[in-house]
Amino acid sequence: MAYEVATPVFEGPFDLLLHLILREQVELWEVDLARIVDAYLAELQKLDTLDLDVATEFLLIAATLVELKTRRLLPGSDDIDLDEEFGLWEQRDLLLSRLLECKTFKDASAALQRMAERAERSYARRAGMEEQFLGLTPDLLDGVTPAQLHKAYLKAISPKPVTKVDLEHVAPIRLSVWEAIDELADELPRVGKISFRRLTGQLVERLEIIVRFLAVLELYKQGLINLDQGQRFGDIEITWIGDTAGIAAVDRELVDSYEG
Amino acid sequence: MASEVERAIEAILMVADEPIPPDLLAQVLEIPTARVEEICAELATRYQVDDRGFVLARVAGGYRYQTHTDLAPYVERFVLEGQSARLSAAALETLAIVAYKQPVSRAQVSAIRGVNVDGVMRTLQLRGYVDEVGRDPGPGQAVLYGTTPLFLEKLGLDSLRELPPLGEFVPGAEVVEALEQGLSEPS
Amino acid sequence: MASEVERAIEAILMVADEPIPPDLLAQVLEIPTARVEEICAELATRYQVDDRGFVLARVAGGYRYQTHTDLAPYVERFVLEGQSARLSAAALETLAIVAYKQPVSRAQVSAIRGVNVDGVMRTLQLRGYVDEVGRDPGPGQAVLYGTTPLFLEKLGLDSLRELPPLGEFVPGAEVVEALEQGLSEPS
Repeated sequence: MAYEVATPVFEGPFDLLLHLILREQVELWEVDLARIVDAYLAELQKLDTLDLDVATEFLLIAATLVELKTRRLLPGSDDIDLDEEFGLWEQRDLLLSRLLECKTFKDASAALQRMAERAERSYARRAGMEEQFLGLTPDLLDGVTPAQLHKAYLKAISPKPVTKVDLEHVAPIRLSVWEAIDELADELPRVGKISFRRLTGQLVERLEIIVRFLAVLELYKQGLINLDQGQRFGDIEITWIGDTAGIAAVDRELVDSYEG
Repeated sequence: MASEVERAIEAILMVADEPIPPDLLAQVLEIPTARVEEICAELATRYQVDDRGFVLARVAGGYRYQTHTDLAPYVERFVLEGQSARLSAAALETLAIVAYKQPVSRAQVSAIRGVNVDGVMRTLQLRGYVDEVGRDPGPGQAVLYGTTPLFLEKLGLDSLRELPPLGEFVPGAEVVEALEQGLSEPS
Repeated sequence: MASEVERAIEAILMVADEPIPPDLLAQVLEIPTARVEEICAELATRYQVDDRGFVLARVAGGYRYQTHTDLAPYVERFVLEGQSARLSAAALETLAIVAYKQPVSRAQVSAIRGVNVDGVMRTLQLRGYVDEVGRDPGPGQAVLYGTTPLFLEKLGLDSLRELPPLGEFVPGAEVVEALEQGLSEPS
């Protein structure tokens, strides 16, 4: 049973993960992973300067989450190669240290908030100079020319820069995991059986494939499809075993709980 | 031990930037005006006895803190040495907006600059470069500001018509208005 | 009997509209900076002992008069527009990262928060709490950000050294354990 995320707005995946694990005290296994990965994808799309380090790390963490969850869901996942195991530990440690760092600053910000609240209760005197001394103050307009004033006006009324970066070339991935589920639940009952490779053959972006893969895992978890992998790293055979109503068969409650 | 109202009066007068009439203090503190005057007189005496560098003066129908006249030489030196002698970029932009758009309210200037301009406007007014010139006839009756003769004199201008004209590259009134609208909405 | 310099400091701070650094007071009064700091500390204590409604605070590297926090309810009734808008949780978290890790680039802040912070950083810069302080010498020359004196004023701090050490906020063992648990495989 997937953990239902019925929570308000989260600021990105770290926020969501911290909330789920620390507040709701659920384990990742119970978490509706699709939502978290979607949160990652959404953030990735929003990065307006394409910072490779940040983007790579986001992807790595999203991939770690997917892998952690896959291990739980895929059949025959108990025989695992040790190197892979170590790699996964490493990635999990990275995710853990990221979450700890994020939490540290969250708590620090709460302290800053308390300081600001206290400071706000004390109002500063800003009365400024008494009239009798004003005559002494150096003339502030000394050396200012009408041309400078004109320039300052043009600067003041010019629209404030609003950074908007064209992201078209980054091929934004618009599909969310739940949209992919809907799509598959519509398509699979009609084809009955298909390999994962064929299912994703048209897709170019790795992220899109990951999204499809997560959708397949959700359907598997809900008992709507069967997965069969002839050999490790081999293609995965997907067989629809739900009723033919297709999309209606998907747990609507889960879908409804998702508002990414 | 000072009383709560006495301390409240000190606090309010400390943040006020003009003389505060006793009625207003009485109203805020919910005590009779006569009591306010009594307390202010006591405070004034107290500062004098304690030999403070400031006094509580009754000026223009209200109370305010002022420097003690004895200390004028120090304050003068502070004014001469301490004040930065040039208008900040923020102040110059604010002044420019008032000059070109007068009569204009503080809220309108704020909207154009995208920041609160109360402090800057007060400085400009204290310096005598801008002044209140009327009130917006619309709801709210906002105070409208314009530039002063001193401003013209300092810039070496005879009249506002001598300000450099705004060229055609300046956004039209409707663009500026749309911009103001957009910026004035809380984000 | 208060000393002349003590009274002069009171008078100067009364006409100041921003925190006045001790160096400037020392220069105007022709006394050592250390003496200014001594006198200001004495004055602050004196106001406290006398139970005044105002305090002499040290904020953002200077001295200024402020109201006593106790009296906020009265002052609020009087100050109509003073309150600056509250910062959102997102803005505060971003501000905390800039405060502790400055100089820091937007990408670095993004990586820590796990979200894009471009919009929030722009807001913080517009409100004057952070500003560009330089550029990363490495490839890409990312703009680096730091906090401003206004940030210190907002928090009522004299300097960044007064921020509580970040170590105080590192999650305790139970949180680390809960997170490890949350991320671990079921056995």
